[in-house]
Amino acid sequence: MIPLSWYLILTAALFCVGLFGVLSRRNAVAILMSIELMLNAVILNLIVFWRYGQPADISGQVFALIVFAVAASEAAVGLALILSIYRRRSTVAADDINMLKW
Amino acid sequence: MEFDFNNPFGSITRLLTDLLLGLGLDQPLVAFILAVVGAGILAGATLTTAGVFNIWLERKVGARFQDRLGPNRVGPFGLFQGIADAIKLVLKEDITPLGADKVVFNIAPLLAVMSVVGLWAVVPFAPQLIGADLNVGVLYVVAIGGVGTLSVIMAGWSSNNKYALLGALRTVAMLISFEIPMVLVLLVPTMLAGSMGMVAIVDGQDVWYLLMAPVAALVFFISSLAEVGRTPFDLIEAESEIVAGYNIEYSGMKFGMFMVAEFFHSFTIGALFTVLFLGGWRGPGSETFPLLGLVYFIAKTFFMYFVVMWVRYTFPRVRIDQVMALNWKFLTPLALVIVMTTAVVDKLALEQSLPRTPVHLALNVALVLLTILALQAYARALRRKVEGLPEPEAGEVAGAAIGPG
Amino acid sequence: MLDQWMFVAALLPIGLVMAASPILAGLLLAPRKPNAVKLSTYECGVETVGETWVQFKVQYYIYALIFVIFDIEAVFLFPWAVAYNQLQLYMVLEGVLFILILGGGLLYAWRKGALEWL
Amino acid sequence: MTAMQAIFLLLGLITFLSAVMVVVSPQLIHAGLWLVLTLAGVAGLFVLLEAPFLAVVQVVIYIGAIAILIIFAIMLTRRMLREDGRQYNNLWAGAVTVSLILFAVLTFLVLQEPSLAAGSEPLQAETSVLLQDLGRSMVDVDRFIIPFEVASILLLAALIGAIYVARPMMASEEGDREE
Repeated sequence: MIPLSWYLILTAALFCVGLFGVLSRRNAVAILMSIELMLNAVILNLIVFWRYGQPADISGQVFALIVFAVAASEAAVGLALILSIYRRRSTVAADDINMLKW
Repeated sequence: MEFDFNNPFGSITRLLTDLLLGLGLDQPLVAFILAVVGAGILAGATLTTAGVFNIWLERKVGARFQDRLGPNRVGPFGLFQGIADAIKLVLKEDITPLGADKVVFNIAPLLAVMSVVGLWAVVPFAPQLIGADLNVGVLYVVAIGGVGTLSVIMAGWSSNNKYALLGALRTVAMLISFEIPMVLVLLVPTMLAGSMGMVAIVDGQDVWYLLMAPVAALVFFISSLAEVGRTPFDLIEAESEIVAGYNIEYSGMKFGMFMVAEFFHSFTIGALFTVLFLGGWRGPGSETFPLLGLVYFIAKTFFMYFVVMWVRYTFPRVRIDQVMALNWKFLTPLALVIVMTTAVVDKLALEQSLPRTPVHLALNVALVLLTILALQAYARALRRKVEGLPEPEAGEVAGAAIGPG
Repeated sequence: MLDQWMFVAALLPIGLVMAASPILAGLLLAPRKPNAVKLSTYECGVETVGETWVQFKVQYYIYALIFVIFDIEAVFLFPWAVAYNQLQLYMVLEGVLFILILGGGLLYAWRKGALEWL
Repeated sequence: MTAMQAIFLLLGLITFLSAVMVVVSPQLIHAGLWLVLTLAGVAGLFVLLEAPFLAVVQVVIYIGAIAILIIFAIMLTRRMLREDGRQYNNLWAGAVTVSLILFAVLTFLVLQEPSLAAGSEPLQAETSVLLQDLGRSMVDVDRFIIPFEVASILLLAALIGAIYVARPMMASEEGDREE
């Protein structure tokens, strides 16, 4: 069988790749994609612990479903904000968006 | 082991399993080999039917609708026309336009075909004859359909052509919009059968769900027509507006694959409708003779396919703003209402121990009447608004489709 | 459960291969004589002006947005529909409440004109 | 190595490599398509974990909806990206270090704990029974009814918020046409 640690290492790797993307990409849409990667790692982790921990208790899956809803809401609103900023400032580079600086 | 004629498909599987096990192979390996063989047969049979026979059938039926003869040169009744077309397409030069994103450009038609072939995995042909009895079958259908949407976007983007991209965006906007009422009404068979598995849904249909939920069936049919991009929703190929849609730069067999995917998809719609609303393989005597069930299934599927063609050759194309309005302002609210009322009424009927079918029929009749009343009121309001205002410009909507680009 | 999915895992690649094989056959059999005109972008014979990336309308995004929200709603309702036979009336009504709340969202989008194809 | 392990390694490799491609692709559309492949790989892992419902939900919501939304957004903001060659900000070296350190620490911790080397027990119930349980638990007053209804309010808020943000853009487009 597949050891639990394999899954955990994979999700850790996915999460770290996403983290790198969030910290280093300039494009706001790319940052959002990296956040989706991180969220996916989290969901995968939830399901892994559900399966290896307490497969009889369904709460792990409910939790994962709620995270799906959160991820989708975040993507919808986040992308709308990015589009709106793009229309105003003609840029999607996160480090150029500094209206809240002071 | 003797052959059980009451359960031929189960018996064949068992015979093959025993044969392979006898060769000294492991149990999982045997299961894998059988899965591959079954999948190969399924994909081969359905793709050949779609690519060769259905295209001929559709052209023939279309010709009759338009009082023509249709293909009649190659083979008896022109039956081999599809083969001739395939050979022609294979021999055509395959052009990849300059500036195209080659990898994405080549993957897109493959994904288009795959997304339709994948749908057949969960279609039950007869008792015991189903590729994979997934207990999430209904959602699986929706999920695989999403891959088709992706292939459209990939094709349109990678072609490096304004019209392709415009067509793709339009198509995708339409596909995803119509997915909503489709997914919502799929809740109705799920609710009535208490399962998302296709086999369970067929088993649950002692009374066809078409009779228990005719409005849901109609909504499903309309939205799946739009998913295929068939007339009256063929804005994908609206020649007069956007040249030929997202596959404009494709030629040769790659274009052929998009075409096969489209024809195959409309046939698949027939099969899905049969399974979800027409009782699948069920019919008199099909319980005892599974082969009869297969015949029923194929007959019903081809009947639904005929209805798809009938609609195609009867209705004119609808404008894109009308399509979107139909979806968001009519089908989606209607689907929401259907789901809510079906859930409540069915529960009430069960608690009062009323007969299920008449209650559902009454509910549907009431829904239809209310819908007609609502549409009347809407039309009146619209007319009042239009009469109060000056005439709208005729070119406004056609120009609006392209936008300020 | 997993042997059911094995069939899906077999069918999807086979679908890909079946689509790829005629295209590959075409590569072998079809003529290949590209020239600049053939490879240029097809726009009914009119010269291509500007880049492909014209600005698209926000309306496309808004449809996708509403689609995402309602897609999730439907997906949330599927387990509810599967368990339907075991539910009591008040549980069914909770599902209806869920739909009604999001129906309010559709109404908002309608009133704000977000559903119009401009 | 069993067949299951081989399948896991294959899926994991696909998922990981395409995730890396998401963050390194210079062209955003390619990043989006790689993201789709990553999500598909995760869906495959869900199947392997015997959570088929979540696998199809992953495909329906992530690939069918969120990825399409992201690709639309990329197309709508395309004009800037092509001229802009620089994809990374000045922090990228630090980001690499932080990510690698985090990964090393997590892996170290996971490998330290011997109980994590265990395999999974077989599921007690059929997945279809679990699915019914999932549906029941989401509308049961003693269990997850509050998260369920709150999720619908969250979605409603997201819908209203996003339309509120996006509407001025539509209005300005209408203005453009009249000019």
